[in-house]
Amino acid sequence: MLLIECPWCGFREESEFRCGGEAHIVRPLDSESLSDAEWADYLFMRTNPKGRHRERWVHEHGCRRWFNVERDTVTHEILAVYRMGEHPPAEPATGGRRR
Amino acid sequence: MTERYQRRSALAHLGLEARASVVAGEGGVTLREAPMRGLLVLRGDGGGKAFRSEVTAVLGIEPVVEPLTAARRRDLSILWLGPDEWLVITPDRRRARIERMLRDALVGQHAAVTDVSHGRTVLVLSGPDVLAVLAKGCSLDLHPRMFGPGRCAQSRLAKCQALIHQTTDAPEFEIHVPRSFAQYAWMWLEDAGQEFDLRIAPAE
Amino acid sequence: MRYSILSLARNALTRHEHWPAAWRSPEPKQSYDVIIVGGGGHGLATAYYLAARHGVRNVAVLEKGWLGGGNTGRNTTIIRSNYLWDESAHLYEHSLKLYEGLSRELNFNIMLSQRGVLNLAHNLHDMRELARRVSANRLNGIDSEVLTPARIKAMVPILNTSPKVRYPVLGASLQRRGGVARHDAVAWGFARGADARGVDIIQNCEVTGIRQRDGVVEGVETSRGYIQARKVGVVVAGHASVLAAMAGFRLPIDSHPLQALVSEPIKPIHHSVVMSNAVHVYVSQSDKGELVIGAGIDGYNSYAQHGSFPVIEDQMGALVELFPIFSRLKMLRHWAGIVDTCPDASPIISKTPVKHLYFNCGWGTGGFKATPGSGWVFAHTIAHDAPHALNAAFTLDRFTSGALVDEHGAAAVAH
Amino acid sequence: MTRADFRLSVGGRIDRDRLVGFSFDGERYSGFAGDTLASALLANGVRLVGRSFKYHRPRGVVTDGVEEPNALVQLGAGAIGEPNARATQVEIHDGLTAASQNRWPNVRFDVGAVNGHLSALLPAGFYYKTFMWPGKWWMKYEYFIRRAAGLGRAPTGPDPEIYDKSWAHCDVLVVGAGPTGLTAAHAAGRTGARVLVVDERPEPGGHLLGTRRTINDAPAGEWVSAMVSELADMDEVRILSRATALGYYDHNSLTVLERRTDHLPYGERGGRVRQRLWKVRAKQVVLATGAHERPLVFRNNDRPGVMLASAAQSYVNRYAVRPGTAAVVFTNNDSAYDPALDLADAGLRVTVVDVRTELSDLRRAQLRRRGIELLAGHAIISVRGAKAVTGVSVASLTAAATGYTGTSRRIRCDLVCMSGGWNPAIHLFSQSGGRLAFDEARGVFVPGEVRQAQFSVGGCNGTGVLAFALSEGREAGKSAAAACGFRMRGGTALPRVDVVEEVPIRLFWTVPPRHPDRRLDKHFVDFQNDVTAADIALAAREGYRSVEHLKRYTTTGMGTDQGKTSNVNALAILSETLGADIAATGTTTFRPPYTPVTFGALAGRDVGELSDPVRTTPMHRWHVQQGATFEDVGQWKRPWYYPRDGESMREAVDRECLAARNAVGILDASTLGKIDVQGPDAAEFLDRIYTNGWKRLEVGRCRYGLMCTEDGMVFDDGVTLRLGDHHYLVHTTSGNAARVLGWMEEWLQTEWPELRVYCTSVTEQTATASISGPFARRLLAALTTDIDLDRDAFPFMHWRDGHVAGLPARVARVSFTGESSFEVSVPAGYGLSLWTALMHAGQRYGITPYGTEAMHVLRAERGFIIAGQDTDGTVTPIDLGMEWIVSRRKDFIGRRSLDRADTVRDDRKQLVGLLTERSEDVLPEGGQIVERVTALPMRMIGHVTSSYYSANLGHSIALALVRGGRSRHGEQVMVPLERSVMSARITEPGFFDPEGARAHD
Ligand SMILES: Cc1cc2nc3c(=O)[nH]c(=O)nc-3n(C[C@H](O)[C@H](O)[C@H](O)COP(=O)(O)OP(=O)(O)OC[C@H]3O[C@@H](n4cnc5c(N)ncnc54)[C@H](O)[C@@H]3O)c2cc1C
Ligand SMILES: NC(=O)c1ccc[n+]([C@@H]2O[C@H](COP(=O)([O-])OP(=O)(O)OC[C@H]3O[C@@H](n4cnc5c(N)ncnc54)[C@H](O)[C@@H]3O)[C@@H](O)[C@H]2O)c1
Ligand SMILES: Cc1cc2nc3c(=O)[nH]c(=O)nc-3n(C[C@H](O)[C@H](O)[C@H](O)COP(=O)(O)O)c2cc1C
Ligand SMILES: [Zn+2]
Repeated sequence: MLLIECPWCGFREESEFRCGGEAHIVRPLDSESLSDAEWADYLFMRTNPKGRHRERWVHEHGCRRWFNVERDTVTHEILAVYRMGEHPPAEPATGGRRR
Repeated sequence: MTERYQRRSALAHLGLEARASVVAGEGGVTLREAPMRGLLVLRGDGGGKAFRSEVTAVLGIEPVVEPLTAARRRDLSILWLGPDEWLVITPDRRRARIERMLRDALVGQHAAVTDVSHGRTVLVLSGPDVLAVLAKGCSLDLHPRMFGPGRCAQSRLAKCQALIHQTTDAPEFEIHVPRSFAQYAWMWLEDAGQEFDLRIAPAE
Repeated sequence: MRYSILSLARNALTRHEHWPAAWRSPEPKQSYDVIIVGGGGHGLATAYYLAARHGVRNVAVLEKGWLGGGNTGRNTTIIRSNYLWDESAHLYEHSLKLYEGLSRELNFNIMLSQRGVLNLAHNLHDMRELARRVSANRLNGIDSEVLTPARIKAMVPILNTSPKVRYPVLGASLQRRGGVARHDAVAWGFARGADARGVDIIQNCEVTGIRQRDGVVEGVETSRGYIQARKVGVVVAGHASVLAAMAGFRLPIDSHPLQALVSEPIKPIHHSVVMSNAVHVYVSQSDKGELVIGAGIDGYNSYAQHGSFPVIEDQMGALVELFPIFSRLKMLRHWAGIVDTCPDASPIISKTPVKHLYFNCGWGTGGFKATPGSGWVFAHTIAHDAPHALNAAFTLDRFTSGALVDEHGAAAVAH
Repeated sequence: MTRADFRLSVGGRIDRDRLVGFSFDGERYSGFAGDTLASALLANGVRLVGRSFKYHRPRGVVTDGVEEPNALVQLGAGAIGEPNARATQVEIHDGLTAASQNRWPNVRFDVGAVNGHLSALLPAGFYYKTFMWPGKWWMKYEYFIRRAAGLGRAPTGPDPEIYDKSWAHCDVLVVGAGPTGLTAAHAAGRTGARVLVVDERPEPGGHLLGTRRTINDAPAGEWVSAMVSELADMDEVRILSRATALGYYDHNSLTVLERRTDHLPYGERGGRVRQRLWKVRAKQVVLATGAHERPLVFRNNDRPGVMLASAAQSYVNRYAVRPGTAAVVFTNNDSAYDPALDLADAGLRVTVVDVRTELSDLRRAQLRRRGIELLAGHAIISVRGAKAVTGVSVASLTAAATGYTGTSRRIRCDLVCMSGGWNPAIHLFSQSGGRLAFDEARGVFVPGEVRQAQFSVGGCNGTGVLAFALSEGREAGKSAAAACGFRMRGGTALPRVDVVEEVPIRLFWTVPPRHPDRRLDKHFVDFQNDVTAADIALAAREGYRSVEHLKRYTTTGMGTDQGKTSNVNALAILSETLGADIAATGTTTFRPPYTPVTFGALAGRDVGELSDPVRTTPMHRWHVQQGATFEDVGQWKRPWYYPRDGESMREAVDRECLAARNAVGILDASTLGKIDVQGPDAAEFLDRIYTNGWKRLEVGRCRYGLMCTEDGMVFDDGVTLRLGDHHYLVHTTSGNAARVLGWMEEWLQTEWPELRVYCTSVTEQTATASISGPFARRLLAALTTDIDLDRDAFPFMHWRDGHVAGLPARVARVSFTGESSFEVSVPAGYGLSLWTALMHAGQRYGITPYGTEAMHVLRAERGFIIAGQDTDGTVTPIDLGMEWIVSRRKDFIGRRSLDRADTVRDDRKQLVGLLTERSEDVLPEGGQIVERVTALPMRMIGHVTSSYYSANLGHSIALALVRGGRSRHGEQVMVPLERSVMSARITEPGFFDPEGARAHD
């Protein structure tokens, strides 16, 4: 049972949240110009790392806000929590689109 | 014919009035429905000056910015639901007017007012054993050190979405649940309260 | 030494001092024709069929822990072939047929127990999907039937078939040839068979890198040094993405914990396998007497081999609703495996962007039943550098073309 | 038979004033309140309590706690039967009935014991090697194997008792209320921190209460009572007894099972919660779970009368029971000496057999004073007796302890106490992710690297000396509280306890056989699963060398005790066999629960009426009163059809369908999902979510929309009303309401935060009645004055606000039936009033309520799809023939996927209609479609998605997905059934009023 810190509501039980999978996957704007393979890459391919992982969660039964979590997929330790649009703490701003 | 026009509470069919006992027991917990509230979901930019001042002008209360808190003035309350979302509680008879005033006041802003009065109901649970009852189905830490009067939080009560609002030190909690879950929530609370000799009080 | 009642009796006379090891513990050689990464059931079956069917014997299976210790060693052992889509049905049915002869083929009793698998339906939607699947199974030549609640009750008297419960049982599909097998024995039997045919099974040997030159695989780095290989087949279930990353590509896979649990052992009470998708629970009773119960998948990526408690709670509510007499029985142990979930709940058995590197993964919550079939087609794919007819639909290209084989829509629980 | 009385006349923590009657294997016995079943049976001289799993060997009580492997009993009978209860944990109460297990016909004479004689044929894993012939016979063999296995029996009826759960939050959770845990709790509690203490036993005090130790120069029990009462006085401290911490999960969450009524007579339990599962979230955890004593592995060490030294001591001190009359204490460490003294003081004749040769003078003197014979450097070669211990053979060990010198000697006794050292109870620590370290000298696994906010102290930290354990406890309590921000000024003095100098343990994993050629067959390691030292050696020889392989091949440690007494011995013997060191061999994985937990407690109140919410609409009561049959749609109950007296489903549905086309039908449509979408960018947002366009929809109008997932597959559909320039009301299917709202929020918040849009669920705010049919307009006209219902003033796909039956209402002219329809929505509190008003006014038009089945038929007559029935997540809008709704001028979710190689194939499965050859033949939904009936396997080209008899058309109709279906109109296809084949013609999906004129009427 994870204890997850919602950026607004604070620490809450895992059962109030839902995980939305890998974070920072940006929907291509010009999908028409992508090859089928490039589109498949956006649609299906995932990093699925063993270790540090950035993912999106929503506080579904609380404030209904989406946010990002950096979590170790082996220890389940939560390394960081940051709001949508914010940069992951360990990484310098690059100016790109970040969700 | 008049009966046809009556607003029915979500729990009308349970015949709770007949089961209500007027005197609350010693200790234990008391449960009642507070069905006919005016409930408005207010959305807008909580940090925006214009938004804050217009809302304050209408309600006489600022939209609270501190998460998980509520503010109250006379018969109006405003509860924090999210960074851009509040619940305004009004008496039923004032709901329409306040809704209109808010809407008018917020014209031209990116804001929204939605009436949800009929979509939810409020269950009021009070008495010394309230925390023990709620703990059976709600993962929030409601200990006085962590919660307290004037605080509110959305969470789950057993398998039901719930907004939990502590109104008094007594302690008394108001639990907002979706209308179609009301019967489940009620049955669940009655069941959980059994060991604390739960009594039913007349509806508000 | 062949196993039989006679050899048991003979060895009893010598106090079982002379049983040979079921498999050797060889040191890795410098190079192999084929390296299979992953010593689970699928990897061992692949090695076995490479040696037994394709004459490829210079093979090593590299296993980072103990053989069979991955999902093979932690699944609820349900075997069935009543899948919806033709592509899946043919593959799983082939596997079930192999299972039916496996104890004798391997001379190792894998205790295949065809006690019938029931999939319950609790609402009209379930019933439609069930009828659809049964109809497809029958036309595919797979035994499958629809049971009424009365017939379900006759088969599983302890099941609560009252119409008064929250989600009453409206019907079920039954595959009589479905059942369970002893999961560890499947791994051990294949290991012993492969070893006997010359395959080196190397345990405690973790693959840490995949070497390639000009897009062709050359060998693998391991915790026990570099090993050359002409071809490499990767069958590591939940770790597929980790190995893919070593080879420089990504997969359409997420790794999640899937939980299971057992009760304390009791005298026989539940004779078939009952699965319910709608309320998420499936249960059988093992030969030792414990109820083997599957729980749900956890909602987030994890390599931790343990799941989260709320999943168990949800499952147990459903279990006690369905089987009220289980309430006073006790959960003895619960655990999890890391399953490799694919967007369409179907496996990937495929060539990859790297030449002579092959992946077999994506079995998610349901690959135990496919163990021999998966090994069979993967061995073929590796030996011929081309898929077998049975896995032609299960290549990686389907994610580009869109030709998914979507088994979720199709209601059959994925175990 | 006269019953032996083994009760001591004084002492113990039993209540001699409360005599308790119970029965075991049909015989009536008595004991005292405070007894466990085990202590009471021992007091009555009952030794033989069960049979082992595999060989059905006679077994007795081995321990005094939860680690008990042998004394498993069946409690109660019928619906309240409980298998596999540990007699060492069951508190006796009046009316308790218990029985031994795994024996037939009885525990003294058990036919299954023949397995013991066949044991030579049944080594570890024998079943993998045989029963393979003839091929199909396994299941016959299996039948007998199954019957022999298992232990107790399942109850025979539903459980009448109640279980529940509770969350608990605290600063510091202390697991274990032994001396260490109490000290920790006290230190933490004094700071004002919120402290929860749990202990599995009925009273705090831990193992101390089984000893005669003194604290502050008084019996330890007095100190315990003082601690407990001080803790009770602290406002924020709570102690739970009979509460076992079962599992240690992520982020300091633990589960605790509290057994609230099991110790009470059945009559006193009435209605009370039997067991409560606590879900604890602690900021800090102090594990003070103590240690389990380790058996020694010697020949016939499983005979009834062989028990742990600490257990024998506890029976004497805690329960005032003499566990025998003459005892041989067999040990490799000092901890068995206090038990030996206590036994002697209780009047037993005692001999101590110690494998060590160097012993402390103090211990020697203590023994001498009581006349206890000491055989140093000796071992028990074998235990004599079958159903009870009658004696032992001992011999002097060689220096290397691999064999014997001299001759053996027999000692008569009826009790053998063994101590092989102590295993710290590291189960929870290990579950928490902590790494174990192996302490070579003492041969124990102790907590190593810690993963969570937690301390391990006292026995479970490998600390055997009480004084040290207490100071560890105090430090941990203080530190844990401090980590939560609670500090205490000043210190507390630790109580005075005496420290006895100990001679180190001599690790000693198996007692060698008397003759080198004899194997270790009957040297039991795992008592419950009958795993011997020989089995372990065999497994290792056969290649099962990993400790995990060993476990699975031999089943060691897999019983109900999970190897609490056996695991370390097993892996040590494995290591010895392999010549590896124990640390490298490692342990098997510790998993929850620490001790087994009922499924009932895990389910809690989520059963019966409360198993899942039943969602109903404001009109539900009316439907019930009218005798509607209901259908589950997600959590909703929806009327399926309304049978009138004697009507079959078909008759009722036909009647409802005819009424909706010929008069007026009324449907409760309140369950449809409704989402209020507001904001300047609402239209742009909907454009991205739906396949069709929204910007040009005028205020006052409605439009049907389709949404896809990003891979281009249809996901949901519904009608959206434009309420204002920046305001839309979206309808979703009933089952998908929450999912669609979640979907919208996800895209808004994660991908398009620049869009100024707010979404709010209003599903439950309104109740909706949909009236449909030629008289619908007239009916509505009778109830409204302020809505102009004229066709031109209020055309199809428009909505109006006004009043209906005097209620504030919104009326939309949308139609799922293809008839002239009006959907009337009012605030939910008025839903029933609206409905009854419509029914009342509709009487003269023949108003007929119809349920979901008729609704499905009516829409199928028009060829309208139901998302989730005619689609299954593999169907694109194009497959449905709905390209008209797919905008090519904008991007939307799923857009790009429609251009992939597979989605543009023209032989995809496409939606078609099917008309059966014979009008009465109704195709089965789900039926597979073939071109030709052939031998199996047949080539299938699609399946029937919806199928009904249409009373309006006088013909059965169906919708289907068929490969290349749209170019097959007119073709004949077959649907093979179990015993027959139906044939049908492919048509357009739409059978009635194809132009849709009636809806516009
Ligand atoms: C709880 C649970 C219940 C299930 N129930 C069922 C069921 O009832 N029926 C059913 O059909 N299926 C079921 N499954 C699924 C089934 O268990 C799996 O699909 C199947 O066992 C996969 O076999 P495998 O050989 O591919 O994987 P595994 O057995 O997991 O083998 C993969 C091996 O690869 C090794 N490995 C990983 N990384 C490396 C590396 N870098 N180097 C070397 N080795 C590596 C791992 O240690 C592991 O041993 C269940 C799964 C779980 C977890
Ligand atoms: N040689 C040794 O290692 C050894 C052996 C026995 C006793 N001791 C003595 O015991 C002292 C240690 O006392 P202690 O307090 O650490 O241990 P303890 O055994 O006295 O107390 C532990 C308590 O924890 C309870 N417990 C264990 N697991 C639990 C769980 N999962 N949930 C709930 N309760 C659980 C036990 O029932 C017991 O009451 C030592 O200092 C020593 O004097 C030492
Ligand atoms: C079909 C099946 C039956 C099992 N039966 C038992 C059992 O009777 N006793 C037991 O302790 N564990 C049993 N287990 C669980 C294993 O002990 C173990 O938890 C599981 O294989 C996962 O491994 P791990 O816990 O070592 O990670 C069983 C597992 C499976 C897959
Ligand atoms: Zn939140």
